[in-house]
Amino acid sequence: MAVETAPATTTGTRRMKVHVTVNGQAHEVEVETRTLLVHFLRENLGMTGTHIGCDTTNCGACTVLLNGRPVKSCTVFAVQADGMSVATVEGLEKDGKLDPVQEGFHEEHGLQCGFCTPGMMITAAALLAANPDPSELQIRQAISGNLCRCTGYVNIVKSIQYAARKTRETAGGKAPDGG
Amino acid sequence: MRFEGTLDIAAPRDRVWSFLTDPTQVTTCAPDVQSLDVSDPHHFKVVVRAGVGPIKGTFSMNVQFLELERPKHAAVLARGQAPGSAVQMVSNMDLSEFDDTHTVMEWSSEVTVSGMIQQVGARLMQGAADKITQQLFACIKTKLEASVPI
Amino acid sequence: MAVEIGGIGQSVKRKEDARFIRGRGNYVDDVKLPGMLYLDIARSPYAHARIKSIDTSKALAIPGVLAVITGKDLVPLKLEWMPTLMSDRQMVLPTDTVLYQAQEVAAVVATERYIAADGVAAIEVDYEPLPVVVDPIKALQPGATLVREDREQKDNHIWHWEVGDKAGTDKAFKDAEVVVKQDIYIPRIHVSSIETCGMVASFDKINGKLTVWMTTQAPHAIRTVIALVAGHLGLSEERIRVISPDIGGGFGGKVPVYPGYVLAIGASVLTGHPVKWIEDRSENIQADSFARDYHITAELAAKKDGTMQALRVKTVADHGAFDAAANPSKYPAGLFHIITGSYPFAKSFVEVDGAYTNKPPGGIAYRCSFRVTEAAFTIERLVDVLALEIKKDPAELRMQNFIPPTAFPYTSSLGWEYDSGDYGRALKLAMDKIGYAELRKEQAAKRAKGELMGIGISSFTEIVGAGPSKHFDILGIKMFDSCEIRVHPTGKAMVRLGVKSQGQGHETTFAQIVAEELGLPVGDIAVEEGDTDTAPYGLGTYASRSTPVAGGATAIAARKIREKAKLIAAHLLEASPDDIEWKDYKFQVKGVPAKSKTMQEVAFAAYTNHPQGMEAGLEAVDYYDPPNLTFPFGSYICVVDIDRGTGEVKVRRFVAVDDCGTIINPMIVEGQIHGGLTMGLAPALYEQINYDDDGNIQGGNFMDYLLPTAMETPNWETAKTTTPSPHHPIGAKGVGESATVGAPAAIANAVVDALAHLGVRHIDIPITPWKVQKILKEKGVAE
Amino acid sequence: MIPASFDYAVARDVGHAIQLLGTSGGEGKVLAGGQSLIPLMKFRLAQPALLIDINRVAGLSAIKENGDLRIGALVRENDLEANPIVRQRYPILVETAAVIADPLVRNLATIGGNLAHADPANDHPATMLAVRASVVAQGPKGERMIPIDELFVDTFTTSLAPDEILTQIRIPKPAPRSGGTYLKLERKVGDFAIAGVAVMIVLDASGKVASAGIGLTNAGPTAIRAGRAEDVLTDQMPDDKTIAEAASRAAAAAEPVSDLRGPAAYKKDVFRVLTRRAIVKAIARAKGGA
Repeated sequence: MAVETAPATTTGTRRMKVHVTVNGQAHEVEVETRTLLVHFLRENLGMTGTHIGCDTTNCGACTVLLNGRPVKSCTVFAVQADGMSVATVEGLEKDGKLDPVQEGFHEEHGLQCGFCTPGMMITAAALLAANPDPSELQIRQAISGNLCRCTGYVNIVKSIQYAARKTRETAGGKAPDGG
Repeated sequence: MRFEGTLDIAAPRDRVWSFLTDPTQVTTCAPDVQSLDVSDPHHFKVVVRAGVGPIKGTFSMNVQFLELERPKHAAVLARGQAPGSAVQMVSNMDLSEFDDTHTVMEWSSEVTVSGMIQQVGARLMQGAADKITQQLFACIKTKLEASVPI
Repeated sequence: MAVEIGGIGQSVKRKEDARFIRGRGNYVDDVKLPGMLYLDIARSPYAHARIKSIDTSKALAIPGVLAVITGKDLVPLKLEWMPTLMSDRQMVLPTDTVLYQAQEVAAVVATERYIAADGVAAIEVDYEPLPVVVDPIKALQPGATLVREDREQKDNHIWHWEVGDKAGTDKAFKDAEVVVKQDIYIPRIHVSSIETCGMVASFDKINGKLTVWMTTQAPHAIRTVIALVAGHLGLSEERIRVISPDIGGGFGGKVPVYPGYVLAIGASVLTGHPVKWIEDRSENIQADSFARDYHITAELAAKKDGTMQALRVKTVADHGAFDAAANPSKYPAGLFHIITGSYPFAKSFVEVDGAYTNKPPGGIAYRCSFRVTEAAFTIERLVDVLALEIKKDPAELRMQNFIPPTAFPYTSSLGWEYDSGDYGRALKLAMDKIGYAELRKEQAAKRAKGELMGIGISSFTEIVGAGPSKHFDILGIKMFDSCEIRVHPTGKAMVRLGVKSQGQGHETTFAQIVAEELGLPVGDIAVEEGDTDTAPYGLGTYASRSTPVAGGATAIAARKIREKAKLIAAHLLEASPDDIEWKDYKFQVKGVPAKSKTMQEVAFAAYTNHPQGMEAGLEAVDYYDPPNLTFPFGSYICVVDIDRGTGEVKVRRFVAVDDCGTIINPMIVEGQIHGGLTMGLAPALYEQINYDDDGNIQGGNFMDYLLPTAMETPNWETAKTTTPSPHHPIGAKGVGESATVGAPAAIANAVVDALAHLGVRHIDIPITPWKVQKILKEKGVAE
Repeated sequence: MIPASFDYAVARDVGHAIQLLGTSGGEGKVLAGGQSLIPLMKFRLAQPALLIDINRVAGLSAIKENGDLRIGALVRENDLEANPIVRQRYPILVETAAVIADPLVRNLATIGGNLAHADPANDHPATMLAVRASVVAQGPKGERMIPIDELFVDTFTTSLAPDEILTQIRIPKPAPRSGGTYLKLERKVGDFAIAGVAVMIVLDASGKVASAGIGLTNAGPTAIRAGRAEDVLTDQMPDDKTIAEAASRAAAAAEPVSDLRGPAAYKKDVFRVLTRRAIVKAIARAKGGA
């Protein structure tokens, strides 16, 4: 069949300049409107910490914060993020200091191959920002949109519990703010 | 997937026969025809858009008359593809004269869908294929019963 | 002292984490080269069809599409077929007929990823569908649709393989007091590592050198395969560099050679540009190597008191359209003959017939050493069937029959020599930890109230660590593995290996082995893998062979260094080498602890002050050919509750006691077991790839192929016993796959146990709610 | 998986969106949460010519209680679940939102999209049938109310005109002595329902059922109302036998198809089991229990 290149309409646009703040830094890039946010981050901005693990919005490897909320960046068009802030794994470490979530994943062996880890950590960081003292069930529910094939999740839960403890202990532990 | 039905068409059998076996006429009942290319009386290629709700595909269909027993029986094979998907439809139509102005058409269609659409849309396919098939034959009836061919 | 060193037995935190937690891992899709093009693949919607024509004109008309490659284009290059690891051949692209759904049909090369995808959508293929055979049992019947017209043999039978004493086994069955028999189907599943497969191929036309970054668990073997496939085009092995960067999970799925790899290399050679090919998840599930798909009939003969005597197993193995399992050459059914498990069968006989069907090729890739899960599941299920038959507690029946610890090394009736084991100890620990006796009481009380709970045991024995090379090869390449250690003048070491980590933590554990052997702090030891230009030749990481084989190579290479270092130490200490001993991670003059040299001091001397006549430097390489395989084992106990209304199975508790011999890093071992258990839970309750009669895949993406999330996964409880391997340099056995091998039977046994009082003997996995509910209905106990 | 090219327009307000829809010749598609649409576009099963992004339209994201409960179409599922009013008085909505897809998807997925997509596997339709909601549709000629029973025409097909947009959902305020719940059986988090049942029960002072609402997910081409099951309960003392009878009627109304989530006969029976459990739970809530 023919490539379904829809006829150009007079009301829309095929390319668009998007302004997105990623980890606090402003970017302005012209993209095709069909560009997925995850490709925008990886290909246009060269930030390859955010991964792609599926094509059906199931695995969560591509999780980023969009205006502070964890979303699957494979299921958002970059143009939708115009004017918004995005936070990715590359922004977790601040001023050379690891985020408690990063520390927790290392201390509690919450990662093996590391492929799901960025998305998993972003989800965890958002959870702790909203709920500094989650129960095990709340942690499991929160990460149920992120698939991991290596760890069996037990140590991921422990990693997030570690980060929660650490955040509570550290006065003024700053939550990720998406920018 | 097999679908079938019986239509009572208020039109003489010869007229029904010529409609069904004329690519230019019968394809007017296919959903959203983009192009038609008749290579010979028994073969034609038609590009249609079909689907359900936002799921819509452009199918490039090669159609072939397998059996033609004028004016009683016709069998048609339509086979085509959309990206990553393939669809095949074998239809049988049997016409009997009810009277000079009415024809009874018994039809059946065996539809096979393979590939992406089958994988991703399996839970929706039965309904969609049924609907598209029903619409096709309902349209044939409507057009034939119109006083002037539409 | 030991704390500083970080040697064997310590939970050293992983060195590789530093980059992964910062998003700085370097996976193949992260590789970006100047001028890089993108390749995408058009695939067949049909499971079996003749290709009448391929129209590429519309694709080529898209700006940015540079080329479309079809099978016909590969013919002049003699690249349309490639060898499989099982001495079969596989189409790179079809010239005539497609043999399974999602088979590669054409490749589009474009300037951008999105344009390549547009090109794929624009390719028009005119297919004539052919009859399809998806059931291997039907495929073996006379008159079945022929899958492989290209073969001389005009049926779907690939091979027959058998092992054991057929006549003796038949006689034992004839004379037996009790015989149980069970048909077991272990369905097709898929590893689905979260990273899919992919490659960046970069051919430098000037010097004729090909560099590829690819998701391979076996970079050296792949380099050899590339040279064998494309050597006639000038790609000779010394001009091929395979780099396996960080890998997002492998589990066996990244061992085989897929057509996409060949196409990416071909496209780079043709265009002179780097070419990237990255699979989508759907492509990964639908076309890459699957696992299992074994149709098994198993029989066990025993005395009335439960003493097991003989085992007889007949299997039909579905290998899809090409026999592309990555098995050792001599073992077309892998190590399936570990099926005698933890029990001393006097007689046994196993036969397997391989069949072609219109399904994708593959056969072993799911965190399992060559068909060991199929074997462990079958025997552990069968033991429970026997327990039900003779009305004996399944734990007691196992205890009664285990090969006793005194019997090791034990030679099984199917020819394996088990290295070491203490099966009773592991089961007892598991029973104590879970509170077995209490659970049985609870179960009885619940049954009286009509509630359904079950307790399932699996006391599996694994077989891992292939070689030894006299029995094991892949494509003729012997299954040894390698390690090279270079100790630099300042006492820091570089360790290079022929294996390749995909999450197992090699950068940490192999450094720990070297730390232990050389007394250097683990932080001073860099481990590098996956670059064929720098690492010594090895067969790679799969089948839990890294620790048993490359771990042996590492220990021995380190010991070679220590031998030389000892001579240097003697020189520095002005003593005879015979008077030097290695103690507390130092060379000491025997009986004079004050006179000692550290490895750092020796290393410096190796470059600055080595004895006259000795070569400078402190390096060693070892190619380790293990004398035998290793036999990790464990006992798992699972408790399930069943919803009488919906048939849902809920895993309430799961205790895993593993014994993998000497443990290098307990933290990493526990992590491996957690992950393995989840990949055991998955096929037991959730995952399956099925095909309809037209050969349409069912479960071809993550919407339909159900990987467990944190919500389905229980909080695994682990414990260990330690029975070192007597033949391994550090006594280690390997553990990466044990849990995946052992867990499914424990879960299935628990579900059957919950329903056993209703007369249930077996349920095929995955145990879906509707399978359970159907039984509940039939037995009249459904809500 | 890469979507086909499309034209993209950001709607300034509802009127603008309607105008864009009207001029797109049936090839325009509204983008709200996108969590169903974008995956379809990635597979190229959906290839709209024009994508009309309504995410920046103000005034569609509010939740207000004003006689009835008014939920803006753009309310994200996680916001619905977390809303204090909803948590306090509409547990059935909380339970529905909490089992849609997964938590990340729910951060973008909208309640309006869930209804307008008209996927029989979506969860809100059954709940809206149970609570007898209405939706507000806005088109070139203004607003109209569509009772929920008239919204779902077929799979992926609603009674919204091609140039109408669903802007708000209205749910009657819970009567005294009322309780509702949504029960969903899924194989794992994120999977479509094997079966889902929403039940809303109002009791009279004597403990009889004054009214009942029962909606079923994945029970046919659209979400369906189990009307005969409702009838069985209405004006009756909800004893075990009556509840069992209602559950059987609900199962009889369900016409699920056999697929990877189970054979049709199994699913029908699960509708019976879940309906019974949901009625029991809803009644307990109506009586003031949890």
